[in-house]
Amino acid sequence: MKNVKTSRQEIKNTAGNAMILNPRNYLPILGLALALLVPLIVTNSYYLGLINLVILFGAAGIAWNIVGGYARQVSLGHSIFFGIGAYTTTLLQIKFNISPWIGMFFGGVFAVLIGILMGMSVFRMKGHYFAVFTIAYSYVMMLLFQKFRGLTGGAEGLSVPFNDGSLAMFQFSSKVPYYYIFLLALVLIILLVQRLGKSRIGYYWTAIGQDEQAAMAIGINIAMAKHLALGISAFLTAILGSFYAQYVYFIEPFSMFSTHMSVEIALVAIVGGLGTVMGPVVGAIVVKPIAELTNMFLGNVLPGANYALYGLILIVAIIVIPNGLIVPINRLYQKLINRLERSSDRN
Amino acid sequence: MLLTVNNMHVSYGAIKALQGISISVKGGDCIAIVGGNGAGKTTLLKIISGLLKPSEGSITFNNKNIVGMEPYNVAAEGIAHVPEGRRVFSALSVLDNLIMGSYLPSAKKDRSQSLEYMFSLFPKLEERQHQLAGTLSGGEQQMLAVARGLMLKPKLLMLDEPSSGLAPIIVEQMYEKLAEVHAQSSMTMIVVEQNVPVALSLADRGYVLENGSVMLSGNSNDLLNNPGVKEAYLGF
Amino acid sequence: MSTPILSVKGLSKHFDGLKAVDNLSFDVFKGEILGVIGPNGSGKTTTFNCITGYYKSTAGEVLFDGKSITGRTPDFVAQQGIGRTFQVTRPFGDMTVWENVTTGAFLRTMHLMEAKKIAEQEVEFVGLADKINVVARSLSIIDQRRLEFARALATKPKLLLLDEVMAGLNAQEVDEALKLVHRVSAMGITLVVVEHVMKVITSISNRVLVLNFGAKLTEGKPADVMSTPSVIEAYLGKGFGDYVANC
Amino acid sequence: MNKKLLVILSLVLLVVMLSLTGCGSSDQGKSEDKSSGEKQQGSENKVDEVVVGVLYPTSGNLARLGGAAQDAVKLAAEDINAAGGIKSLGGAKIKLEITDPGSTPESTKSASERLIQTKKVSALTGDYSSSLSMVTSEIAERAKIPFVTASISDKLSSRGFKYFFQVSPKGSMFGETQVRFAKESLVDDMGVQPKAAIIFEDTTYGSSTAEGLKKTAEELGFDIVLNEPYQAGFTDATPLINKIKGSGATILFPVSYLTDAILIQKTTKLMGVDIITVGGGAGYLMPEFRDALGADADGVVSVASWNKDVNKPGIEDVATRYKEKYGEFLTEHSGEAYAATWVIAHGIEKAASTDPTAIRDAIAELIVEDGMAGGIMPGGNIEFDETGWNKNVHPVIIQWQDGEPKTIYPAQDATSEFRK
Amino acid sequence: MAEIVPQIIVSGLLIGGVYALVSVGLSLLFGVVDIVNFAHGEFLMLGMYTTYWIWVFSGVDPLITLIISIPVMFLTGALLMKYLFKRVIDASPLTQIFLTVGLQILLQNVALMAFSANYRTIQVVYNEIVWNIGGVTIQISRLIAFFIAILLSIILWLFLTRTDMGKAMKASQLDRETAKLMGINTDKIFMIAAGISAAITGAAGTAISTFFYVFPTVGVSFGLMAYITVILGGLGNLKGAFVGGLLIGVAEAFGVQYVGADSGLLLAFIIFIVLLTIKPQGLFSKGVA
Repeated sequence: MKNVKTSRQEIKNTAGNAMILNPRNYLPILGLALALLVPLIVTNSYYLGLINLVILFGAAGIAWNIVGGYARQVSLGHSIFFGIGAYTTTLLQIKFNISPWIGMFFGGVFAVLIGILMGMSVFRMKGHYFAVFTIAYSYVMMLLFQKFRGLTGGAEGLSVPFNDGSLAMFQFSSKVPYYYIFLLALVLIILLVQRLGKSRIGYYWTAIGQDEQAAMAIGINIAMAKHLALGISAFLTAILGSFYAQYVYFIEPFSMFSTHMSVEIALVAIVGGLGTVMGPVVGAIVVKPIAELTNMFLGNVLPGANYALYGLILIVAIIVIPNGLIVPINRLYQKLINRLERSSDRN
Repeated sequence: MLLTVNNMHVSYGAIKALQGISISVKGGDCIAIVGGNGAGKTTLLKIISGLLKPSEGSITFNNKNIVGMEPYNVAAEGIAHVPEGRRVFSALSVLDNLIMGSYLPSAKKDRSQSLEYMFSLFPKLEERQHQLAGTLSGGEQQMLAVARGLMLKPKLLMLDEPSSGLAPIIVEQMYEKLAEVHAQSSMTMIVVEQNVPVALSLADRGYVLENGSVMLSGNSNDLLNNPGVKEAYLGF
Repeated sequence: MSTPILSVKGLSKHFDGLKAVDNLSFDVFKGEILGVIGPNGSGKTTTFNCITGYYKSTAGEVLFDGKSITGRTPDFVAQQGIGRTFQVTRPFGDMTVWENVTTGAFLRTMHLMEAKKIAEQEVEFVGLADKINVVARSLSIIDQRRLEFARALATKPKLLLLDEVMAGLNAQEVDEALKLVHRVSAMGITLVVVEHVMKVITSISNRVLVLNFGAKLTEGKPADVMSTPSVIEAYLGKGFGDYVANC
Repeated sequence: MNKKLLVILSLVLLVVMLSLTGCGSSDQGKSEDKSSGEKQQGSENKVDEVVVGVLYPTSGNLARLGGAAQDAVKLAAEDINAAGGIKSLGGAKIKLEITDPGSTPESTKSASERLIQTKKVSALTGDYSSSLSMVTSEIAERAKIPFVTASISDKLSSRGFKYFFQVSPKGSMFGETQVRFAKESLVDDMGVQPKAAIIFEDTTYGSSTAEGLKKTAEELGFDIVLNEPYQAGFTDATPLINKIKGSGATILFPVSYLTDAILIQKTTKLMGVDIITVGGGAGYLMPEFRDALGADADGVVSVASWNKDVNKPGIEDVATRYKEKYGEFLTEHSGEAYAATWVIAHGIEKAASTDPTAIRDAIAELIVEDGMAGGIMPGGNIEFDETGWNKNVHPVIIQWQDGEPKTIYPAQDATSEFRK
Repeated sequence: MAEIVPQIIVSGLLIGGVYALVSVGLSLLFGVVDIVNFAHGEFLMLGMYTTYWIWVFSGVDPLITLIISIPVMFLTGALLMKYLFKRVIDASPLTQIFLTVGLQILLQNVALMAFSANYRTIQVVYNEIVWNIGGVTIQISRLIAFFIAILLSIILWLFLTRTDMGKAMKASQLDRETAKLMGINTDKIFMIAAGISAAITGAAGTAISTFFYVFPTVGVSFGLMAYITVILGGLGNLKGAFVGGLLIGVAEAFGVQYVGADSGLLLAFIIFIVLLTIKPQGLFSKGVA
């Protein structure tokens, strides 16, 4: 889908049509402008909080997508990177009073190191093997973080020090600053992934995801490309993990390194659309609120009804839209662009 | 007619694999279907046996329309399809492979007789009946695949490239056996081959496929002497 | 035709006791077109896979441009300048023709625009220009072959291994394909062509290598090879030999 | 997409963001003031109902006790309303807004915020799991909503929060009580220095209890031969019991949830390990513990934060009605949940307002004396120190006697004798 | 400390037997149908509830409830195959994983809705009996569970190797298309395979119900063990799954004793990672392509 679009777009661009008047250019900017206004419209901080999580998981989904969507390595262990980011940042903050803004880069680097370690063993596996192996890794991580309580705080978890309204320490009592920070992160990640997608490595990832044998034949170093994918994905996921810790205030190994967390990250990418830049965003917009809505309306009816419905929706979604929501949305978007283009051509 | 395929069309996505093929096979006939790679030979067999669904066309077998039937139901109707590349169940023993050939109730009741016949036809298989099929040589595997197909006691036996990957001497043996089966039981057969001369030497009639259509058809000798066939497939 | 660009020395590949390639040695000379024929299962594709690093050979050595590439990974081999196509086409299905070939072109350039330009030329060269933005999955088999050809050419190989690229083409298409092969050869790329169709081999090869049971049966000029009795026997079968004799 | 343009735009975004964050907190402060001002105006000493948010997990791993605690809160609300509601607000009724916080910090955060932001709650109670309470308390503190919990972790009250109240004993006290009881009632009779084994589940509850255990045991001269966390929810206790057996311990302090508690108890017996066990709460006093062990449950001793027969007026009435209504006896977490709900009710009564801050101030000053409804926590009156902890509370020791958990220690709370 | 080694091995083997049976069930479904069912642990849970409720209402020995629970679970598995798994047979692993994760969430919470979160136990006399052989204590109920696991595994093995249908299952696993050409109704075979997978896993649940508890999320830890085990043994390799199950049980017991009480699983998992890093296709995979 994406690919057809880009090449067609390229043709247009070479034809000297890269103007702000081109709907391809002004529509995303319009969207971004609208996004900037969201906190003015959504004043209830619960709903804004929900939107913040949507953005955060949308971004995490994009990061996951580098490995899972482009290179097609089904990782169910991304909670490892998320957790490493969250823990590194929080521990640096608690023990050395290092600002999360700095700490998160340490988290990113640790995550990359863990990713390289994992990559050494997992990249020889495919499909189910790879998935289960990453699950095993996340359990090992969870158990290690529980075991070495002196360092990690163990199962009791860590509380992010409460620091009212400090930009330097990444703490705000309002949801609005979080919103803009998360949105900025999302935009930067979108730009990065889009750029990667149009670079050599992006082409290589997609190629590997399609056919490794053929990819090797044109000189692609599979292991290197996959490591790079996992490394970048791990780094970004860890950064988002440290945001997550700052945002949720409290982290503990059981939920941070859980398969549930990995599944949630991967799920937004799958529901949205694999190997697409905007798919995970669409996925997060759908998945996160569904979990909230089922809880809101059924959480008090009968214990379990909320999650049962959630599971059911998941099953139906996977069967009905196996290629992700982005496909029909993209189609509509294309239609919109074509219509706008036609009207501007007439002028 | 035992089998009539009429105006068969099939596409994989945008690719048209078959474009209006019609063939007919009388009971007791042996016909050869020849042509290059991608001509549509294998597709045709797969359509007959139900592995593929055609976009258009009809197949009548034994006065019954079998288009759209599941392959296992087509097998129960009496069509055995020995697929390309042997496809023996590698991790099952030779004997179990043959037993799988007689899985259907109609074949199961005569299983011991059929087994006896197979072992007399292919003594090698009896010797190796407890060996895993995957450990057989290519030729033996092909024998097993044919024997397994015969275990179904079919009315129609379809063989897809039985000579593929085999040394000439083995191909010859294989075709001798096929000729023997054909002569003894006057079993109806369709042989798909790239090895044109061998196939036509066995068959009474032949069809030459190209790009999903029948280019030529006629009795085997006429085809062998056809200059077009000679040039395209025999290398002269 | 002086220096060998590729030397295969004593190459063997065994699968669970089956000798798919057995002590095979041959040279490919710079600029030539070497045809490789042999019955199904005679080890043609296995040889390809050993040279290009897809299989680890059991024994033997492969020299490319005087440098050993024995046991190296496929991507390394490709980087050295050996391109290949597959017997069963392997396009990157969800990518367009242009993107497929661009991916190949990235082996020689880092820049997207440059890679795209190279790709565009190669796509045009193989005659797929009108389908440049079509998703590879929906191409016909023949166009997928063209695509693979273009993708391999985009890596700027010195040596190109073509595995049955003519299979399934009709007479007219074969002619077109042959022209294409000649044009590639004229560009100075050395070619090894595995084919089933005898006519193709005889009409394009400078030399022919005949394999049987994983070993070299004979090699030489096409006409000489074609008249060797052992070749007729092995490749065409005795039955066919008889048939020819009877004619 | 035009890359350059987007880069420029995101830079603009960055500037906008920074300027907004600069004044973000003050903005927020203003809106907070406004909303609470409105609320106060609206209250005017006469309202129909006061909304209390209830967060007990009813799904996932914590569902069992969460559900039971939620029932107790419902019962408390009924009792409060039946007794005339909040009299200082003209008989306003307590309205519960119940939601399931799930079992992760994230879902708890969402649920807490949902209650605060969309239901306009005046106070919050719930969670029972300390991990989840860590989250809710953070949210409540930021939103300035009083949160009354029965979670036990020491960490909870150590953060200097203003809106946090903990009615239950602290985790570290459990271990202390376990060891003291063992010393006074068991060890002194043995005549030898006991070798103690401490095993605890690797959770917040387990490790905070174990800390107290270790400290007190060392103080009282126990020889600690084994002190290890174990993975909660095991399928087989044999390896663990093997280890205990190998350590040569004569007294065992296990801190375990239900399934592990049962397996430890059963396996110890089956393997014929001769060891005195003083259980560490939670799992040891659930109805299922008795159901699973049958007659073997009798005589088992455990620490508890609360028990249904603690020597407090009115406790029997509550316990009886709970059992009638929900079919099982009132367990420790549920009893505390009941008490916590009443603390909120008394706080609202005292504040005579639905304003969260006013209620918070009232609860901070509150004393729930014996005899007042809901004053059923062991120890003296319910009153909170400056950290928000109920300073008079302490754990008790229970023993299963004839299929019922009976309080046997300390003497002031006990209603039954320890059977050796 | 060496004198407790036999005890560790025996304890590990006994629980490992149950892991093995659960793993064999998972492996069967994967082997024949090529689906990794992340809701596999929930089969165990459903089997346990079936046994529990029959026991509550009839009072018969839990082992007798197998007569009912096996067919019930078989039907459950077969219907899931027909209406759910079949839709994703040819889909990517990703789709399969998320479908079955959805199923897992659904089943757990339906159980929660239907049966509440209470922990349920079954009382049987033999749960109280232990044997002490040379210092090694063996709990009879665990021994029985172990033997049920062995027995069912043997029956399954006999079924797969000695009956036409069992061989047809193997044939469908090896080559679905060719199996169809032999007249084998692979759709039916797949339903039966899913049925057996659910039934033996449910039976594992019954076997442990005499000494374990039923609650809605009981299947999670067993399910996790099964995925690890099955990968360890080589996906779809029943023998590997069985031996892998025993191995994980023993590794866990050793981990608790010698690494730390919280490190049984840790050791098992680390062993798993190390072994698979060395041999990515699983311990018992053959080199057959």
